[in-house]
Amino acid sequence: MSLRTVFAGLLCLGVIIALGWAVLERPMPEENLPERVAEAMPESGVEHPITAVLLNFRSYDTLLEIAVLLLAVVVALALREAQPDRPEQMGLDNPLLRAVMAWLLPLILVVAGFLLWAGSYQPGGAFQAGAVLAAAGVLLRLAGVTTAWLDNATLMRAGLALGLLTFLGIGLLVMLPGVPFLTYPAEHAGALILLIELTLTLSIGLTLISLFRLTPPYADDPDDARRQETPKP
Amino acid sequence: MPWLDLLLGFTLCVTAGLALIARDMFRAVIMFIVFGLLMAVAWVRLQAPDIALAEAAIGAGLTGVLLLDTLGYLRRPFGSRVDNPDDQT
Amino acid sequence: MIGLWSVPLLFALPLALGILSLLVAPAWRARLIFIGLPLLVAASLDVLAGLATAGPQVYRLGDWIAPLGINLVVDGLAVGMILMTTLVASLSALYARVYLRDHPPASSFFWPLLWFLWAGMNGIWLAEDIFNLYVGLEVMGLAAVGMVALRATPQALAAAMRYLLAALLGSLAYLLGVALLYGAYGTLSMAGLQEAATNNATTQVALALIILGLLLKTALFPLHAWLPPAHGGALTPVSALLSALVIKGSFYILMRLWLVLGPEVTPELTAQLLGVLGAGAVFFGGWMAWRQHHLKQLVAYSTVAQIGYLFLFFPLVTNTSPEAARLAWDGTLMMLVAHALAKAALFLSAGNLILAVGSPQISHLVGISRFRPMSLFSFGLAGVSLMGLPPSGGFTAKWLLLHSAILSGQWWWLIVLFLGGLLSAAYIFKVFRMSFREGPQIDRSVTPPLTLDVVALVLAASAIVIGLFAHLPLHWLRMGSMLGMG
Amino acid sequence: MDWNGLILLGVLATSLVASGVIFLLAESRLVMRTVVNLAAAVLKLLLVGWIIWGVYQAVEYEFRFTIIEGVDFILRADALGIMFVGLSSLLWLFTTIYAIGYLEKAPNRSRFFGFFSLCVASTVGIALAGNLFTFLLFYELLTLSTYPLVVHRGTRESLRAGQVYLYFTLGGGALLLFGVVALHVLIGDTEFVPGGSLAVLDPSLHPMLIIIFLMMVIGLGVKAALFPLHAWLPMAMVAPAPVSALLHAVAVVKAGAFGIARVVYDVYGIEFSQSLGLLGPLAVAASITIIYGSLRALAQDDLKKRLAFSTVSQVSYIVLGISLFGPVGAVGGLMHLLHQGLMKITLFFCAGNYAETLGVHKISELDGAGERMPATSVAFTLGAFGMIGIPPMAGFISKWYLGIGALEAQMNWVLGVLIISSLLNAAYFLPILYRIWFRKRDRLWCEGKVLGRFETQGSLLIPTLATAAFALAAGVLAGMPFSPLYWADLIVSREYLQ
Amino acid sequence: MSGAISGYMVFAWSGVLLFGLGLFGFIAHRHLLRRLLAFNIMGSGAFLVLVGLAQDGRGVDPVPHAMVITGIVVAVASTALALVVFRRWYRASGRTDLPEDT
Repeated sequence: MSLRTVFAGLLCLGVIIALGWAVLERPMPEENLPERVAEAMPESGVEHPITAVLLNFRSYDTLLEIAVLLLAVVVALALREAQPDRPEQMGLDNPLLRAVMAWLLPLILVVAGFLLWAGSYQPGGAFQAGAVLAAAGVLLRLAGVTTAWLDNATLMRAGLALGLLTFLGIGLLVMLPGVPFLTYPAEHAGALILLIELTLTLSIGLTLISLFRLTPPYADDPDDARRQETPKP
Repeated sequence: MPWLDLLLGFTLCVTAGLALIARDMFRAVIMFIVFGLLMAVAWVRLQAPDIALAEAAIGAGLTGVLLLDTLGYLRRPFGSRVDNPDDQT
Repeated sequence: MIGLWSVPLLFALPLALGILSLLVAPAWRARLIFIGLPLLVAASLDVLAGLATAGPQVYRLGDWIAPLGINLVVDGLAVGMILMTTLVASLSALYARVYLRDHPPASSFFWPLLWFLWAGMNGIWLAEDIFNLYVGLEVMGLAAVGMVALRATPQALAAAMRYLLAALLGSLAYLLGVALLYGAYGTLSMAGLQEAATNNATTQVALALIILGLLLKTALFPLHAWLPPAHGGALTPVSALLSALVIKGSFYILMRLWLVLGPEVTPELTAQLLGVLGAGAVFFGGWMAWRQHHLKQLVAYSTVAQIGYLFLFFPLVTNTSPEAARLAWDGTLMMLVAHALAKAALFLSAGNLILAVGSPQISHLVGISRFRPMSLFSFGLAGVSLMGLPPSGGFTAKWLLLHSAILSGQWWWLIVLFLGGLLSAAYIFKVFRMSFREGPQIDRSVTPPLTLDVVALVLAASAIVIGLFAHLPLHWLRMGSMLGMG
Repeated sequence: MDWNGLILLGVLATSLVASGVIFLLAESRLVMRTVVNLAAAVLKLLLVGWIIWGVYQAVEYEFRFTIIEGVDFILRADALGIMFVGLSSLLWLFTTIYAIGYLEKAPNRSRFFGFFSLCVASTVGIALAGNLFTFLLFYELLTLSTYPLVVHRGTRESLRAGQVYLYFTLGGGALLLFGVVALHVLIGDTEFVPGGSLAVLDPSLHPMLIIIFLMMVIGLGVKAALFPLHAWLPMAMVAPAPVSALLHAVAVVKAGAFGIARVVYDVYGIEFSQSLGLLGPLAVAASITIIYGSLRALAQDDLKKRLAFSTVSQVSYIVLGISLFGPVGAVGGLMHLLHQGLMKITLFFCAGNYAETLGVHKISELDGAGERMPATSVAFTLGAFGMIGIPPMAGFISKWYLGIGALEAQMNWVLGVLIISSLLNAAYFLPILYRIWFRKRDRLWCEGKVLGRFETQGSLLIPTLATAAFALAAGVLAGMPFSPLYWADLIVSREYLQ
Repeated sequence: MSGAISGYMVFAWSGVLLFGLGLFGFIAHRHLLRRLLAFNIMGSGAFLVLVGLAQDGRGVDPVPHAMVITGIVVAVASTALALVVFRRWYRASGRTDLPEDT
């Protein structure tokens, strides 16, 4: 047992005790936020309260959250450019997997679409749909399917940007009548949210795929990792 | 008493503990993925199916895949050097 | 509504530019500042004008009332921080445009990161919602980590990793505190919390978690270990941004929450403890700075030390007279702004000196005063403010803090301010001694582009000038402040 | 904003702007730099002359603006302040001329003259400061701007001296800051008003006021080189001669003494200080320094070091005069501020001339210098006579007034101090004069500078003679209007009649 | 406090334990992947506390649900970023932990 472990143990114990105390002594809130959400639902443009919170009441959080996702991609891109990878030789190249993929892929896309559309009245939404899209991308990579459009940096980046740009654009556009940022007019709220979700799904999916693809594929010998000129997009 | 929830909570803690103390890194990641899936069940019990979906897809699925992929990266031969053994603390 | 467009522009514009800079060719990334900077400056000034004419405002995003929706608070404090950010970040951006020309193309990713960082910071300054603050902290924190990693050298990667771990741990602790507060009071809005929060175990534990998380992010001694490698090892404009602005983000949240929860909830013991940690930071950071051989590490440790002064805020506002509290408020904010300007100037001029001699070692600066007087002059002006010597923002801040300490009868903080000033003089003059020494007469000096020197000088000069013209800025900063003063 | 306020800013700006311009000038722009330097010095002198005339006619000059709530930046020309301004700007002109000659072909001149002007700006600011805050501002600025001058040569020794200088002055500055803040807490913005403003405070605060006084006097005593805070001054003599001359004979040490005068007269008030029992200890401290400095001076062989210890001793005459309760002593002390400045700068110029022309730094090497450099030696002799206090030199008048003042204040022992110190002054100056005039030259001088028409370069000789003439005139013409005596009288009459 | 513990509260308590366990792992381990695992477990703990505590005695509350979804996405982004930096660090240094780590 190192000193560090002992310290960690004591800290952990202390935190658990303190938290336990806090949970035990917790006062009941007087504010009833769920009620407020329920009251405001008719104006939100969607029927599913969580989607309403995520994309209407607290859509600003979501906006920043997409920025966090993009940030991870930016760092990955930056580091790849700073330490170029060797030409990629990825995938298992298994014919069976390829065959399965050919069937699986459309199915996954359908599921993603359903999740997205369902989000407005039942569980589901952009994040879940985006994650499913990403799963498809990961499978493609594992199957070694070369997808030209996934390697086309310009297109890829445009796809990454689309969601946040649309979100921002709509948020600013709705201000024209003189209302604050992100105030969707009640009659168009549903459509606008769907549009945002659609683009977000695509962007989130692409973001997650990029995060997976942008990590270095090989553990090179550092002495060998000489700077290679990568063709600029 | 909500026995089912208690059991689930207990299992969650055990899997988390296993993920943290597993000697083998691979096993740790697998335990983590199991933990993520159990979390999804917990979210269902908390009547939060949206989170359950997100947790399964992103928390367990994507994070797990990323971790596994990185693990594979570590296991590939590292030039002429010997791979760092996982240090155990 | 005042600031209808300018308030959201403050974060929407940097976000948009961050994305756009990913889409354009690398060579064009830097040029986006010519669109971004004027607009952001205009938006900041518009917000200031709104504050000056109409007083503090609440901006309702989506036109929802908090706690259902997210509100932004446009009070003096927020506007002050926004203006500070605009000034420092704009100048750092101008510096970076020239500085990064000679760096590998990968460093052009500095630009998207800069914009995201900017958006995150403006988001934090404006936030009124404690969960929104969490997301803002993440935007700012991850962008900052990315910037540290940009160099991609092993040292930079290790520093970035260490920074990332600290930032993640800090934000999780904060998030858990938020979870407890929401569980206890059912609201995320600061205004709601101010009304509802009472003194009980849950609040105290939540407060402790939030404090610990934010201390880790602010790098208060003894949780500072991640800061020197991250700030000292990054690209020069990155160091300036991180030291001048980013660490202030978490401090700002702490300051706001402390005042929101109010004297009923915030324990005096914790306040004193925070002050003691601040004192520890002043001494330890100053001592370590003095011991450094590497110029930028010295400046980074100076940040560790200067953070300590900010934490004197807590003992000086908790259960003290309104007058002492007002002086502490003024002094802390003055210190914050003056440090932002001076530290950015110090890092940038240190970068210029390093460019000139081609070495980061302080011992290689022998005789540099002959070749690069202007870089050294900026370094000196910024140093004056850090030492708290007049006339400078640092001095005015110190004056106010001293005043507050005497008035509240907490004379022990005087010793901190006294010794802290002498320690900072010791490390600043360490650099000067070297630069005045007449060494071997070899002209090794490279002349860096003029822009670099000018930007550093402007920042340093503003650190001085802010001390002389502090009246109006402090007046604005007090507007709508939560100390209940006019 | 009236013009009378702006003119004060103008006086500050002449040297501030000059400093900025000089920093930006390239090292090689010799002519331009000289022009800027001299023009600024002359302009400043003209402005100061204008103000002196105005102050004489009781015109109010004031400039103020608010820095933070409750703290104003105030410049104000009163009789005391303008006296110090007059001295500094007059001597700045001469020293600038001297420095231009002295530093010919030396490296880093841009830096030197930039900081030099900044020093003068700070000194003027100290003199014109209308409250303690403004005073403190310029007092610290003076520390900062003199450091580069002390370490100017960049040798190990000068860097060491610079470090000691910083330790002392920054520590002292911090103490002063505490004192000032504490006063500020007690009574708000402490403007300088004749008669002081603290007498109204509750008697229970008196112990506190005594502690504050102590802190401030220690803080100011560092620059005034009061024993035992004087150690930096002899070390700082490694700086080039003009620096020693202006800064360490005039600006820096006088800033300390001037500050003590301000605190005693215009913050505490002379009568209130007396009633708190602060003046006696101050007089003792000054007396100890006077004797100690003279004794140490005796032991020095290095000419500049001897002058430095002489400064330690002589500056305390000013402090002594301030601490003598009664108008005559005050006149003596304030007058000495001018007298000592004129005399000491002459002596330092002479020391610089010997060093530059003959390469002589030690007193033991000065044998026969009078023959080789008669004009310089005459100036030196005048200065030395003044220091000893031989009538009708300026020093005599100071000491005379101090003596009468001591009797008036019933501190007869001070008379003894004056006599002993005069004897000591004679003991360390007369041997030098003897060597200069009556010993035969016994060695070869390494002739440092090419000869001009005179015994040395004109730019070195003229300022020396000019200041010597001023020093002589101050004594001989003491009865005329606008002489130091006259002006000190004016100050004291305004100070004591409140 | 009611005598019987609700199902929601069970998860809040589990969250407390998970946060503590995760914290232990985060500090005790040196291997960066393990620390990231621990970070994710801590995060899950915090989310459970958030939702469990908010719903205990008051029923389903969509706001914390949305917050947790946001939190999960932020966590995955942070993990991914950390992995990118980690891989580069590993490639450059051959180490799986940070230097000078005590």
